[in-house]
Amino acid sequence: MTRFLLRRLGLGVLTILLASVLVFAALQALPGDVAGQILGRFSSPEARAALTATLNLDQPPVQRYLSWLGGAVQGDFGTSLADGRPVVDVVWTYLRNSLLIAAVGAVLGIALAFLLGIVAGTFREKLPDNVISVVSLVGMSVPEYTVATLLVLLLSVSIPLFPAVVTAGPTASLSELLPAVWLPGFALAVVMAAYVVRITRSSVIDVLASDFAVHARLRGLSTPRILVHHVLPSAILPTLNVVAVNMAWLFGGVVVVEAVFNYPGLGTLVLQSVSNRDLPVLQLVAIIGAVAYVLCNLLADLGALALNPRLRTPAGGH
Amino acid sequence: MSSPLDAPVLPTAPAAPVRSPVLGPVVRGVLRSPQTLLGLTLVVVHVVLALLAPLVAPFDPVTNDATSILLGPGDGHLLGTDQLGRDILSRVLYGGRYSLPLAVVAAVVTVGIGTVLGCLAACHRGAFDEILMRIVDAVLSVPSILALLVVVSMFGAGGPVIVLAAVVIYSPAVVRVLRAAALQVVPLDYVTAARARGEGTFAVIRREILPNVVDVVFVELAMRASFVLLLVSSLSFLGFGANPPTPDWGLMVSENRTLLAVLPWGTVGPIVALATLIIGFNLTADGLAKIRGVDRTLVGV
Amino acid sequence: MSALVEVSGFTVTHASAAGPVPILSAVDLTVAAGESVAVIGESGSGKSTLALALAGFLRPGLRVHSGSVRVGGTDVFAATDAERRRLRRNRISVVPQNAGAALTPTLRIGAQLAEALSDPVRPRDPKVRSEAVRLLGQVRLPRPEEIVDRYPHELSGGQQQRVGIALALAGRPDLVILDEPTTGLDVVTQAAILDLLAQLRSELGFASLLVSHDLGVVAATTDRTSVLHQGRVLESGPTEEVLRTPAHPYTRALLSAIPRLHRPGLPVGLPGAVEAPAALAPGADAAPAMTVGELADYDALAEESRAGFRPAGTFTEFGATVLEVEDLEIDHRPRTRRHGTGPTVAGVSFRIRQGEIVALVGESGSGKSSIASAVAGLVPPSAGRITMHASDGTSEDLLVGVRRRSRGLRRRVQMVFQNADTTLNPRRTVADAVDRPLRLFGALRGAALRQERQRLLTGVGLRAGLADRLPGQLSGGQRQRVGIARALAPDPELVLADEVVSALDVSVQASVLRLVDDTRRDQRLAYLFIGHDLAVVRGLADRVIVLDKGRVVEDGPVEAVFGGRNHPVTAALLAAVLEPDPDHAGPSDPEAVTFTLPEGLEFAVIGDDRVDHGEEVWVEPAPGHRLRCRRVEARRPSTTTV
Amino acid sequence: GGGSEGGSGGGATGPAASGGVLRAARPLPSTSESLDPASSLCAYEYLGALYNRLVKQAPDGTLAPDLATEWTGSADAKQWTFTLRDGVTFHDGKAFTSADAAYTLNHILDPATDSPQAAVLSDFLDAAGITTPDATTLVLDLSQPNAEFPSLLVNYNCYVIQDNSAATVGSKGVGTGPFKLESFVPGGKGVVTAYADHFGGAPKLDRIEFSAIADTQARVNALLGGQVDIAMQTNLDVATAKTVAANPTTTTAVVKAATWYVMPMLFTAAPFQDVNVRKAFKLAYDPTELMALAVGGQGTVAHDNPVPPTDPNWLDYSVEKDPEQAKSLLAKAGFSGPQAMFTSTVDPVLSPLAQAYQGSVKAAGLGIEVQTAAADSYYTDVWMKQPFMTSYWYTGRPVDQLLNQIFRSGASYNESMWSNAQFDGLLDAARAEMDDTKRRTLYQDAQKLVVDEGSTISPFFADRVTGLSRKVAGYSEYGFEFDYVNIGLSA
Ligand SMILES: Nc1ncnc2c1ncn2[C@@H]1O[C@H](COP(=O)(O)OP(=O)(O)OP(=O)(O)O)[C@@H](O)[C@H]1O
Ligand SMILES: Nc1ncnc2c1ncn2[C@@H]1O[C@H](COP(=O)(O)OP(=O)(O)OP(=O)(O)O)[C@@H](O)[C@H]1O
Ligand SMILES: [Mg+2]
Ligand SMILES: [Mg+2]
Repeated sequence: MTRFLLRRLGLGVLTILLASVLVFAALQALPGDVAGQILGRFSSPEARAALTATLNLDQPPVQRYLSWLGGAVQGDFGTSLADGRPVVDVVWTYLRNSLLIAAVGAVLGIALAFLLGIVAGTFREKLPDNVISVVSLVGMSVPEYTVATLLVLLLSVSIPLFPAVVTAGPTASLSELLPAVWLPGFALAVVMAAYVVRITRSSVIDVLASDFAVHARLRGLSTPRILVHHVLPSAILPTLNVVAVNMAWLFGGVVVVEAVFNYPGLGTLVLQSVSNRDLPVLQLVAIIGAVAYVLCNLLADLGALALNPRLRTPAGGH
Repeated sequence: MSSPLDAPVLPTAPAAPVRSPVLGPVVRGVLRSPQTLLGLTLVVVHVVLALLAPLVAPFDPVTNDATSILLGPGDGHLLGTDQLGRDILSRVLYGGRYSLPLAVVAAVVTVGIGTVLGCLAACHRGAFDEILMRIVDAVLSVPSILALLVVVSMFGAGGPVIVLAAVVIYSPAVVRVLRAAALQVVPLDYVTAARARGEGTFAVIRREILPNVVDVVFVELAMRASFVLLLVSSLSFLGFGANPPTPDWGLMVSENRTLLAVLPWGTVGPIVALATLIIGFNLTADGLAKIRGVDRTLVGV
Repeated sequence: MSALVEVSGFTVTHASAAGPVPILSAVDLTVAAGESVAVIGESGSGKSTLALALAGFLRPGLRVHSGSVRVGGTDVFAATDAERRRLRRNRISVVPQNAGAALTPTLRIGAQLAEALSDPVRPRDPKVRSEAVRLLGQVRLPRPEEIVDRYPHELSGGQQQRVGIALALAGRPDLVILDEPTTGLDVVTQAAILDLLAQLRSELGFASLLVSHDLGVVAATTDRTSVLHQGRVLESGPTEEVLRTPAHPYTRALLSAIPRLHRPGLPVGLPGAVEAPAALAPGADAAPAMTVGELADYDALAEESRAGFRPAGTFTEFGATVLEVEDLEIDHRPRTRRHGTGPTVAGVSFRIRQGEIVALVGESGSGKSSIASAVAGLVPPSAGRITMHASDGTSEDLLVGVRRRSRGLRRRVQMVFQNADTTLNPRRTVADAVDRPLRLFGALRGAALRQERQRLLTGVGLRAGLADRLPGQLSGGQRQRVGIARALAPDPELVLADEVVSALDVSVQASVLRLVDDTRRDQRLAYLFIGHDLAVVRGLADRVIVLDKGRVVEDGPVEAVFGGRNHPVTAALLAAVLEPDPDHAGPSDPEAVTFTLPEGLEFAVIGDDRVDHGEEVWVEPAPGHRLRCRRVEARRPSTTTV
Repeated sequence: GGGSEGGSGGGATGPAASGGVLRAARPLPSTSESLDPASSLCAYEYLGALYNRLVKQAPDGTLAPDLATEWTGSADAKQWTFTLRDGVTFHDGKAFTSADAAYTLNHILDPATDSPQAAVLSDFLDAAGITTPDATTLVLDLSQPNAEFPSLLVNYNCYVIQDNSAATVGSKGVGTGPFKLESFVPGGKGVVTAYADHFGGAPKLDRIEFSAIADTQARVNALLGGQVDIAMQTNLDVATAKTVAANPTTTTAVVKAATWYVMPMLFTAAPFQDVNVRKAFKLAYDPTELMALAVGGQGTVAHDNPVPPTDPNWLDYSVEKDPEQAKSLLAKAGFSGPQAMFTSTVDPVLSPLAQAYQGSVKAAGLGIEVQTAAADSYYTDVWMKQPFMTSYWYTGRPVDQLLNQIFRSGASYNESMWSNAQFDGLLDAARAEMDDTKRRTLYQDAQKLVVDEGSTISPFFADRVTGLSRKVAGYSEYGFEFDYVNIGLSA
């Protein structure tokens, strides 16, 4: 088991390293002039040239990658090209914000998805299943900003329960942010749950049809007992990986939802930094995304270990 | 009854003539499952509308009309008009002409690449598999919005770029899914038999593995096509989508989203079109996959 | 006293486009308290459906059409959910066919027992736990205190089955339903489980309903037997009577299709079900009984079975050696991690002549398939030689992988696989499966191809009309025959047949075996035949090689190996065979032809560590019959149990 | 001077009660923004609250005193003398003197500042030309005559900062304006509070809280949701304006001709080197239709003249649109199209504008292919590189700066790269001319040249529809002027 975890960690590090190379190479290929982006439309060509030189952007890419990597392993990710602050500080601000809505989205989304998926799977092809299936199908068929915009119109303009947007900016204090994390969180939860519901549902159906579920019933156990103790652990297993991928997505892919709510999360930072060609920031965001991906998958593996005793001890008789 | 060996068991129903062993069950299965039928109908309606748009649309979708700006539904404009005085219904009807082929092409290319690589990895465990999976993992671990923005910033907007973006973002996941599905098939005896005959890898993939993972391929095609449709609309939202005045649904939604409170049809129309097409894709694929024997909605990664 | 179980006029159907299709048809069945009743029949005859119905359970899609099932006076299908639950907890229990799949993998054994022992469930109650330990002890599990804390996958198949039995006994049931409780197990474990069940029944006095298609098991353990065919009970009566003097022609045909150890040879098979049964006529309560014509057909079948029996040993015209295997060694472990246990297979040598069938037998995991795979070029051997001899005297090396073999060589060696379900690609028609090798090796196209395909399919006894079917539309026996046709298509010289009939119903396996026999007679094909059913091997093969943990422990002509004193490994395999014939309950007498082991030798047993003690020698009691022995150094008593 | 007329609507213009907090949403230009007025990334909405200029623009487009009470030019238009207001104090209590004014100009001219306005001023002024005879007098000696020189100081880069404050002004924002800075986070929230000692009287409001919201729709949602009271620098499109006006808590106000929309044709690139093609592109479209489609008719038709009609120097001249003539001109030039036209989401009107143009010129047989370019590289990769595109400017530039900066040969923002010696000569002559009437004639001749031969299509000036809460009173905005003193909340 430790061997397994160590192997997974090793592969994770490899993945992150590879991802950093990929991202670095891709960012090199971006057109446009970093200095021009930073200094804006009304800057002079001389100022742009000077900035290019100060930023060491005239060195060959391999050398720049290596020096970046050298710094990165020591925790130094450079300074933001756009505002000159250490990249770590810049990214941390946005990461903190992202973590807030990701947490809300993940907790709500997963809870919702599992609950609905189990209900749908248990009442297969009955009314609750049909309703849930239709809703989840619609949920995954409408663009995410539609969901977000509807939430704003409903819960903030029509019934002013939540603030429509974040007015406080990236460095807002926690107390300023907290009222604003709910709507984006709901939107993410809805988008994420739509997929996971479907997978949970078919997994529950599979497990319910398995020999052991049938035999649990034949032993005269009560339905709640069968669902909770016999079916649930096995039914959740195959959904873990999907949940992991979705959680990783919450860390970087939510730019549209963030835009609707003016939420200063990593997606917004990515959008800004791509437009600023702020490569050190993007590089760190990519690393964070990769780490999140690796961690979420590791977490899913750990979840699988916890749920599935077969993974904990190698199979075999005695 | 000639020999007891091949005598049909008694009593027996008159053997139905088996014409096409593949199409027969599919058609029958579709007719029997209301969901699949609904899904297929949705897709067919969309395809037909896209083909016949010039005939059924009441107005030209790209002609501006300064005299009928932002009309509500009625007066010949069933769903009203947009800011440039164009008929929203006509634009919705034409919308499939842009999105549908794009989604299909992007999905086919993405799933095609993913399928070939996934099957290859399943057949050649070892170094090839390891390296491929590491690359796949690495690409998957890059936040997709970053990958997307890089592709779009590099190549601009438009159809081919969307296909490229879809390939970059989605094919690694498809590789994983197909590899997992193919791994279920590879150890089976008929694959061993083919290998024992000395068949080449591609022949084995094409003849033995592919037919048994088509359900997965269907589901993936539908899912990736849906993703592409949503991607196009998200891209339009971010300003990287179709070029105006193309009557693209995503573009329409983003053009008209400020209208949502006053003239909802400008946004609701294309969203309904988009959603019904996606629902159609998914129901059809789920249904076909089920008819092909396995209910593997499970294989989404 | 009224019967414990009363099934009367019980019809179960599933819906189809044509109307309800009967799965069970007007079944009548009684089980008295303490009685042991068997339900036998071919696969798909409705045995499991009937058995589970006694516990008030129908698989999804099935419904009760008419009739009733009463257990202790309660109509199980009219009962409320709560009543049914109570019934299942206290009166009826089911021992699953495959306990490995029927135990919840995520719960410890103790927790699953606690659920059956306490209501509400108190898994941590020491009283419940000690009761669980007692139950596990009762089913003869060693160290039950440890086993309660294990997960199902941490037990062997036999142990899992015992846990399944313990779970079934927890509620002190009046009736235990045993749905093929031993089918998934190897012969030796199977015998042990059956023994245990018999003992428990005499200890606890519960009634049992045993579902099985293995007539040997039925003969050994039950009082009364009902024969099920297409959901109908054809006859019921005391087991001995039914098996000895079957009244119904179908039962007669079924019984004569089973190969027996004491009467070596190949019986004629039954056709096996393919077509879906017809829907019920409107208003009918059950499918119509067999017509006189149908009865006559089965009569003819039973008659043919008796007349068509093909005794073993009637073919002896073997040709030149085709395959020669010398000192074969196969190691599945990665090259870098080859310490500890030895290779999977080592020191295996044998040869096969034209027209000869050489059988490989041995416990599961003894390396039988590995050897076949090495010959086929799918697994690289780590040492030894495999040579293919041609009739013109030339020979070719088979050590290289299949990709590097010449097309001609690939043509000459063909494989047939164990599992009828996976042997054919479910998405390709029968014609596709047979055409592929014809195109590849015979370069046939168009009409010539169709003609050759036709010839092959008829050759293996398949109607022409089947060519366009998908494997799913064929019965298991038909699929296996397509598999054989595919192997025969390139006109091979050697066929590797790995457990080709193990997954088939006894009734259809006979016809597949005859097909194998036909081809070696007519085409002089050489077979490497892997099997674990010794009755089959005895009836079909010419020579037998007994493997233990990858080493040959005995080999020789069938009569010699089955007829004389054996190596203990062979003896254990033989001892586990149950005969359906009440007159020949045990294996053939081991002392019939005796020979004495020379002084200073004992049978060599391959230790678990696979390290051999003492010098090994082969003892040859008769020409061509070898037994693995070793010199006794110290005064070690010779081992006779495994 | 130049500028545009103030205008407003709704109930936002009544007198405000004193006190209260105004919550203002503003667009997010960049997270690297700064409070240094001279910077190219200055946080525009703060400037008018924190600082004053020497001169500002009156609603009629003429110059009005701000920190300078009077200004006079020499007869050769080469020396300008400014008399400064006495008794003005900065937020930190220091008195405002001519040294601060001189420092401000030097700071702008300093290449290290990289101020966009440096390019404009440095043609006339260098450090040596800036002298301060006494604490209330600033004398500027120009290197070449410019009769309109004071109007160049109206620009928002020219807000006056404290002597020697270049290093700190970006974050501290110390000025003489009606509000002083309490906090400021680039790209985030900022707060200014009333400065009671403001020379023009204390503002009505106690404080203004600024928040930066990048997405236009999000800004509007914040307004509709009651999170902010005004969406600054946000032009509501027709639909949104309707939504905002219909909401019981919000209303709209109009700033006339706030934005000049323009389609530059690259003078140096095919096919626009040919004057016939340029003329044809201008003759082919219907400006009224474009205005109706792109901004719902909310604006003023421009007839290809970049100077707004509200400017005192405006020339009332237009060429009748004629698609037929356009067609024959195109045929004469051998142009068959189609022509790619770039647009982007940097401004919501650009794309409708391009589509409206595309639709309008179909009648002249002119084919246009609209292409959307990424917003983030629009002004680096497309602007002044692609032959045909859409662009926009805020109005409020004095006519001299407008024509010199955007139309003079080789000028840095000459986005069409148009080059015309006669035009340049007219501008030079105007600058040397101290007689207002004659000077106006010269500027008007220059405008006529732009209309006839220029390389830009200017269909209309769009009004800015601003969304605000019904609570807001005393709102007034025009050109680059925003009245921070009188804006407040209604009683
Ligand atoms: N849910 C169902 N829907 C339709 N048909 C079913 C269903 N379950 C079982 N059957 C059919 O009912 C018949 C009897 O099945 P059953 O499992 O009782 O047979 P069996 O005698 O136990 O066979 P085996 O020996 O293979 O276990 C088979 O033909 C099977 O295909
Ligand atoms: N490809 C492989 N890699 C690693 N180990 C293998 C491989 N194939 C077989 N083995 C191991 O080698 C041993 C022999 O397997 P093999 O399949 O040859 O046995 P068998 O006699 O055919 O058993 P069965 O009767 O169950 O089919 C087993 O322990 C098996 O786990
Ligand atoms: Mg069964
Ligand atoms: Mg095997």
